[in-house]
Amino acid sequence: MTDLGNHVVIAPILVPLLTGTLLVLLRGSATPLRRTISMLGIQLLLAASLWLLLQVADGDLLVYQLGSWAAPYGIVLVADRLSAAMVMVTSVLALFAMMHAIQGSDRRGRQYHVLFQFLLMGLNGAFLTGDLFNLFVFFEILLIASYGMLLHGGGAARSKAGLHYVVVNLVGSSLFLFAVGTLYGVLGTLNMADLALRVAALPPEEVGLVRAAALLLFVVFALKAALVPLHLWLPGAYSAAGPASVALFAIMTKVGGYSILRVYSLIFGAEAGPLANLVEPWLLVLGLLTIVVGTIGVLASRNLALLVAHLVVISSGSILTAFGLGSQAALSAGLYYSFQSALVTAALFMLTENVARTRGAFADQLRAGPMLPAANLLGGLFLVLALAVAGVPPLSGFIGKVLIIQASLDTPAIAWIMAIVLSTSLLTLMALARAGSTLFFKTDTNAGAATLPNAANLVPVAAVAVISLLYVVFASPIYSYTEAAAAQLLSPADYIEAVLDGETLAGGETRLDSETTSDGMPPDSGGHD
Amino acid sequence: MLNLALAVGFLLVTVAVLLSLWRLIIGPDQPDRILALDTLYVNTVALLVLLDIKLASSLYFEAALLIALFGFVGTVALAKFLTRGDIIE
Amino acid sequence: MEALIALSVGLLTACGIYLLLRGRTFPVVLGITLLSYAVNLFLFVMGRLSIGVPAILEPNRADYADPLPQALVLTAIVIGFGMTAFVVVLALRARADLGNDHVDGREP
Amino acid sequence: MKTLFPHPILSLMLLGLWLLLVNSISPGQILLGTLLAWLIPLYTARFWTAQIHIRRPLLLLKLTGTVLVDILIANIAVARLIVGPRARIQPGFIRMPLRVKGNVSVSLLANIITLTPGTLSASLSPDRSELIIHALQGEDSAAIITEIRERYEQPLLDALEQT
Amino acid sequence: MVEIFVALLILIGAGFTLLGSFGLVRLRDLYERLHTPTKATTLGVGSLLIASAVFFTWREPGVSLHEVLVAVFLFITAPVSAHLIAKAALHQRSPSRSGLPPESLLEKHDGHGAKPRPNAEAKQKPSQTG
Amino acid sequence: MTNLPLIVLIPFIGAMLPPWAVMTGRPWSAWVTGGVALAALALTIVPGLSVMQGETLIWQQDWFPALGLSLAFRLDGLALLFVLMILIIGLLVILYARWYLAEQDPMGRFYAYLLLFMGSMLGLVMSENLIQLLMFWELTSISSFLLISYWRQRADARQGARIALAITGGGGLALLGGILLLGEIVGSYDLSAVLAAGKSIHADPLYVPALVLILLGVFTKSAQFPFHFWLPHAMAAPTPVSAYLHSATMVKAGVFLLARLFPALSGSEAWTWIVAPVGMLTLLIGAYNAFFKHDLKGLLAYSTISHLGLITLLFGIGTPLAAVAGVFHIMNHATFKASLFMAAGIIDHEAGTRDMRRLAGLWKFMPQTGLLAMIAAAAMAGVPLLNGFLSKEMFFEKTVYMASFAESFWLLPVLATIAGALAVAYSLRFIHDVFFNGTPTDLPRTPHDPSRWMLVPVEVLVVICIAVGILPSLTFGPLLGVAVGAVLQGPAPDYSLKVWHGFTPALGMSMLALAGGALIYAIRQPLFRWHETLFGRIDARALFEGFERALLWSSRALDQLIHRRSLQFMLVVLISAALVMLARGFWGMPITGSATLLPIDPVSTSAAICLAAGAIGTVVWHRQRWTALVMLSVVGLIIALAFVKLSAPDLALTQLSVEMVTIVLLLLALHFLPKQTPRESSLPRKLRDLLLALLGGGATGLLTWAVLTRPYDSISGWMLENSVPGGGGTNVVNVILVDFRGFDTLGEITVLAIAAIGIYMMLRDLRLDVPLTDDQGRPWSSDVNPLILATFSRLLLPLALMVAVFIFLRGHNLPGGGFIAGLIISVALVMQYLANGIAWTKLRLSGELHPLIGLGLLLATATGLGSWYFGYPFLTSTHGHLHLPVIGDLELASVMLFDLGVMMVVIGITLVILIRLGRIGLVQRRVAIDDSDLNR
Repeated sequence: MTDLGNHVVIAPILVPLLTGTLLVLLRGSATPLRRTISMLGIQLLLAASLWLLLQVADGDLLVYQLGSWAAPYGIVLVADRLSAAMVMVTSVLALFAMMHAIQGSDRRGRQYHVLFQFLLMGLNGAFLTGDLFNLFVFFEILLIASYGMLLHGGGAARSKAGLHYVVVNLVGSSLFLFAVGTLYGVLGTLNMADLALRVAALPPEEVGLVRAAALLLFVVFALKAALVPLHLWLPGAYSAAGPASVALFAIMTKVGGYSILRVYSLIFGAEAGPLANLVEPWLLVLGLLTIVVGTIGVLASRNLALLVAHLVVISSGSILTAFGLGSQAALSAGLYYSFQSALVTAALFMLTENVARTRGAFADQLRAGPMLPAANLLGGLFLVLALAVAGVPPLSGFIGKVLIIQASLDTPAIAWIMAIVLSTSLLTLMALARAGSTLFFKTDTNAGAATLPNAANLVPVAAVAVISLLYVVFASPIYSYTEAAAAQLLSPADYIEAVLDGETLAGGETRLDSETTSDGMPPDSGGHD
Repeated sequence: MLNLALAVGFLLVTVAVLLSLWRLIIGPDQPDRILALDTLYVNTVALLVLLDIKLASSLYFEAALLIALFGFVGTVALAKFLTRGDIIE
Repeated sequence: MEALIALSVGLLTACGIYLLLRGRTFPVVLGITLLSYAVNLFLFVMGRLSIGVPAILEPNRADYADPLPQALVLTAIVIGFGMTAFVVVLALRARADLGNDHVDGREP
Repeated sequence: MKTLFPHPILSLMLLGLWLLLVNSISPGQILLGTLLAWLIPLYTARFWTAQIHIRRPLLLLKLTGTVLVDILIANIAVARLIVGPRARIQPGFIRMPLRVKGNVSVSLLANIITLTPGTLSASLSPDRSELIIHALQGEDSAAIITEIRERYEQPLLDALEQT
Repeated sequence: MVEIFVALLILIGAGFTLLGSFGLVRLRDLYERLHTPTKATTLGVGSLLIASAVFFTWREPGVSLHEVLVAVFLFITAPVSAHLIAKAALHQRSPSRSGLPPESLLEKHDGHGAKPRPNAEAKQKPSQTG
Repeated sequence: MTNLPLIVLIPFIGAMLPPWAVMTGRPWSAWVTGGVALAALALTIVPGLSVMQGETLIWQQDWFPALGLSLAFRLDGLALLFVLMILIIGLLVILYARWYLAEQDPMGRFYAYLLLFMGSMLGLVMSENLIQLLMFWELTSISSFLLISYWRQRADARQGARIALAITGGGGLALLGGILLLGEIVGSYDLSAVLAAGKSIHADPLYVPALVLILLGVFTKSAQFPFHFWLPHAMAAPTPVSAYLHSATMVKAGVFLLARLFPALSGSEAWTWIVAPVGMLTLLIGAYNAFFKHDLKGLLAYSTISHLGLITLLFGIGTPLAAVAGVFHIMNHATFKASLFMAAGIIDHEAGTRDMRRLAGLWKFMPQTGLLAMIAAAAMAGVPLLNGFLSKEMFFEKTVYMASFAESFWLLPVLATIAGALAVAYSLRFIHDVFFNGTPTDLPRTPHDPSRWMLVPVEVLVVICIAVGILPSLTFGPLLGVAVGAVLQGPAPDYSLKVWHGFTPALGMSMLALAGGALIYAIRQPLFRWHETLFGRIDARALFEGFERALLWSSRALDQLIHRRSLQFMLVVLISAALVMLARGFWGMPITGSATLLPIDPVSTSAAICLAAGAIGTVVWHRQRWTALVMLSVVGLIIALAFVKLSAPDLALTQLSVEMVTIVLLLLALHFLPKQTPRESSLPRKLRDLLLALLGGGATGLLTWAVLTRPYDSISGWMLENSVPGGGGTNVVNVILVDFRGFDTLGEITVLAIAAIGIYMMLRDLRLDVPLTDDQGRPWSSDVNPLILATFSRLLLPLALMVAVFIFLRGHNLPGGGFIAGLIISVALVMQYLANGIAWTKLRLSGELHPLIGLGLLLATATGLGSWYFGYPFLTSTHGHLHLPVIGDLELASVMLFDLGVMMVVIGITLVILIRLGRIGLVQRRVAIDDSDLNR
């Protein structure tokens, strides 16, 4: 662990932190400088993420003991295949979002770059941490940064949506603390691996409490993941936020999904005795319901941003449905789906802004507007992304959906999953076709003239379109990665072993030592007066 | 001896706390409430001092100091709000 | 004592929730604050109750309160403060942008 | 010298304060305290706009003593008023023209009035010429004003203001 | 001996503290009530602090005087608090049994004040700050 | 062999060319497109020849084994048949479109779409892997969407395209489901495996669902009843597109699949009872409607539906011979229908209308077209010596054959004959109404025969019709043979392609149909009126639109119900969800545990009373906001006391400081908000909230109780043990904060920094009304900064700073630390602002506060990074004792620097937030008055 190369685990957190701090210090500096710094930070992050991904790709679990304190006493960062992949997706998304933002939308408010970097820090931290309370801290970092980014640009709609988003999430954070507190109060530890061990050896009279805490935690994660009925905050918030911000938000629901996956496979996974596979039945039902409700929203949307926001809800539902199935194939399918849907929805948000900008006063409203001089380009990109998101071949969403259905084939839920996934795909496709033909084909002769889109602005969108296609071409290697990641998730013993039996470090203690030392302490170390 | 005095002291201060609370609740005016709150703060300082003596530990001294400081700042802020509205201007 | 604490946590939560469900920003902020008090108290007592044994190491003492929840609560208080400050200012912003202080931006 | 040690008295007070706080007079703490007693006034110098010139320190000390004793008396008096029949309280507002002018002395006087028997400085007139005092037994306002003048204002005037 | 002294100080302190709060409840108008906490409570806490100082000086090696700090602090701030509360009460025209001093004594009404002009101006142009 | 993927790939790659070529000149895009199609055709020759020898060529490349998806192409008889149809008719269409498209139509885009479509069709018919097949299947839906909506400014084109996409795309999704089930049954998506597994498929319980789903795909694509209505609306496409899509390609994809999976799926009762009736119904309904359409293309569209019904029926019958007839009719229909569409296009192009009520007597103007159309229409009607006759004859034969099985099947030949008669009738109408039937009256243009080249494609097709009609076995015969072999996956049954079979019942039916058709056409006028009164108002498009509207309406209604933009609703849902989960977790479990409890003392009880009073007071007075705030601060105070009592001095200090800052913050905010809350909650609403609040409170209270009454064991014992040796401090809480869990603290100050930045952002150009009076209507006091306060506050500053330093330095060993120290400094400075005003204070405060945030964050992070230099992980601490003469033992720890960073951030943030907030009013007042008094 003394090898400096291992610092790569913390790099995805530190790089944005330092970049953000630098930007805070350079308050009032010129926009080009800020953009350059921000972009450099992201490129560095991308490099670090890639390095991290390569390091864990062969199945190694990297454990980074902060302050050299061994788990479960200190905080550890753990990089496994899943977290490295999430970090990677975040970095890629960040690159695109930043490419988009520096075309001008970052100037609509100040502090965009600072908030952006801190949001990245929060996201990566949430993906990497191996400590439940530290997860809370990173949740808060990413939330508060997202509050700021949501409000970036200002305006009444954003203020209102922001207020809802913030208050709902504040309550969510309170619930998180209630849950973490209960877990600590019963199990006496915060490290997730250690929690897993203690849950597995839970005396029966404590089961109720831990179950209550676990389910409460599920509410928190479900809120972040926008699982019905806790998704209500999302459409308003995402449609009100400027695309420069919301492009990065596309990954935020994934944090909820990630946390569900992490916590309920590691702590309440198959080996958790009476608490095994605690949330899977909920996930399956609610996930499917989420897809349905999201589709209703998609059909009912009157503007493109709202429509795309509901698409995010649908994709979240799809992912969680897959996670709810619980098998390796299903988890793998869910992950496969999740990575691409983050990119595609982000690109759709970016495209939405471009469309809105060219249409002038008509913005992204779904009604006939001025003739678009670049209808072919914009419409073409929209078509590709719409197909990808609706799950129509040959784009990435299709493979994702097929994988999810395939994973459900030998489960009793197959009929429901197939019916809902397929029919909502159709309805989504219809809604997108309507939206697309209204936006790009239908013209209102009285609507005045539209402006040409900025081509540079479309580069990230086009890049995602290409990636979506490549995602299909290279489906096999990607899937074998997600499959391996799923396998890793389903054998939490490796994770636990890696975290708790780490090498002895200077200043740190191995678990064995510490147990002998803590034996000297009375179990209830708090004295009574 | 000391313990008895402490017990009585706690009792008296506790009653004082409750009386201040009563004034805080019944008001009737806003300045009354500030006054009651201020007194409550000072009462808690008393409580902390007693606790310090009882536990024979001076670990709570800073808390008393801060309560005294913040009780004052709070009173100032609340009172200024009533007279000026804008407390930092 | 445990019962007293449990009652207090419950009461704070109840008051917090009731205020959270009001229609104006200021009571909602008050509700958030009350709720965070409840949470902090709750999280703190998860290390169990102990009187007169702060976790300051002293030579002749073996009993200490559980320091870990205290550290967690400290973090939670600070984060809660940041969040409260944010939401307060956001309430002002919303008032300026929406013209009233209703949480949904419209007078009912 | 002035810029390096803007407020020697303050510095001294701060050093004392530091030693009080740390409950120790080890050389290390004295050194640290001195350092702080030097640095903090340096930083806060600009907040101290009005220079206090203590002309007669002894008089000020005597005043402090008077006030402390009066505080004790004040409390016993107030105690009797509180516990006794409420009819004995005949409150009233008194306008007391001020002779002290400086910010510090006016403030000090106002505080002293509040701490001492039966009186409370309620407001300062906008032109700072009058203090409005609330007295628990305010029937004889002239007597109260005279007493305040003699016991507190005059020593303050002598100690702090040029006359 | 020291113990008795400390005990006595504790009793006096607690007694005065109670007295302050008792006055708060018993007295009839705000201006009267203002007197008790500023005096009784401050003194009460003061003697408790002295009790503490004595106690710790007695019990532990070295002199414990930092309690004095709190006491000094309270003695400085209590009158200021009372003054500000009284100001607020006068501003609000809280009723007094003995009648209130005229408002002209309390507020500045010449053109230099911050109050009247913006008031008048803003009333004429309500949209100014909208 | 390796040519197979190339055949598919070429059109896709070629699709990029036309938009480029069109820049060189419009015709170039056509030639390039034609070249692409020709290239693909050329590539087909070599493998085609081996297929004609009876071989099945398969090219396979692993792609995504986990999904069962491989890149696999197959060329067998059936595929070859379709490839040839797609490419040859495609070529003709390309040629035709070159003259058909108007000047203003963007030709490059047209050909690009066409090539995309062509490639998708080729991929579809050549797929060996079923999932790959499905991908191409959906691609045809999408590319046809683009083709149909080619004239995008036309509402009917957009609508038609969307209907087509919805139906065929939806069918594709059903097909996907079916294929996945099929794959599950067989264990492979390879066509070879699936075709070989016929028997086991039938035995599987999933067979019926799989069949139904696959047939849904087939029926939607092939426009079978009741999904047929998309097809007529797809006629809004340019005619070449119609000619291509509805003769040889798009709609044939459905029947192709029927043929492709014939060995795997057919032969069951379910198959027959679903496919045959649907085919029969479609046949009749299509033929019926075709007769009554006044639009030329509409007539052709419905006739297409009808013919597809016929083919479907043939496959539904399920015998090998019926399959032969089906395949044969696929070929024949493609030729005559393509030519008819092209002819209709020419008529439309030249005469300016397609309405048969306006067209008449065109024979005089365009005899060449007329002749060609007449032959093609005759083929469609099933006139002998033309190809249509042959396959229709085979069809009649099969119906008679079926009727011999069971009594009830007598209906089959009867219905077939009726359908035949209707086909004759509409064919007749097509010819007679357009070319004869008097003279044209009000045509938009004077028609004449089109340019030579536009007729060539039609001529080619008509020649084929005749050639096949006369010499079937020499023309289509060999191809049909291999195709049938591929369909049946075995030897073809004995069939004969002869024009003359003798006097068979089928011949009789043909004659009957011809005669009946003529009769129907003769009495067409009364029939039109009768149809008008009966079905005139039934419009599939209106139905679809109605469905779409209903969908939209209901989804909007549901959306309004679910996605209420109400915070209260969201919170009610969230809190209820949490309660449900808690209840679920607790259910049936003991609440109270076995730990020993602490006694209750009077001081704690009265503190609890204060807490309760404060909390309830906050609720009760929440309308009087200022009062509520005072009540809230009581709660904060009591919480701090509780921390003191329960051995947490650090927490108490923090709680107190934060509480103070929060109160100041709330006061600052309250200034700009209404001081009272209006009464606006209804009683039921209040009761609901109360219930929820009580439940929530009860739940957390119970949770607390449940945990507190249980004994536990935690990791903190280790922390107490290691605090001094490992962390170098006796204040374990502080050691945890800055060392053991320093990362949390770093995160925490980051949160603060972000909050400050966000707040800073929000406060920029924030304009708020500054209240000019207090809530009781009194003007504000003129005494901005009371003198006495100002004097003493200045005195407090150095004292507070001293205390802060004290608290900071001892933090590691005794209660205190950077955070609390920072807040004390902040409060002391805030006090200056409170007492002296912003302008006065700012003037005297050296340095900006804002950079403190960044610097503090940087310092904390850099301290953490410092350990990298020594080869330790982030935030590894070190500590040691420094022995200095005189001064004595000085303890230094790296975490002090970290804590200093924390302190700087805290100061920066608190002041930035509060002062910024305070300045709103200042800025506002500056707007109102320019008064130097503020700087006093």
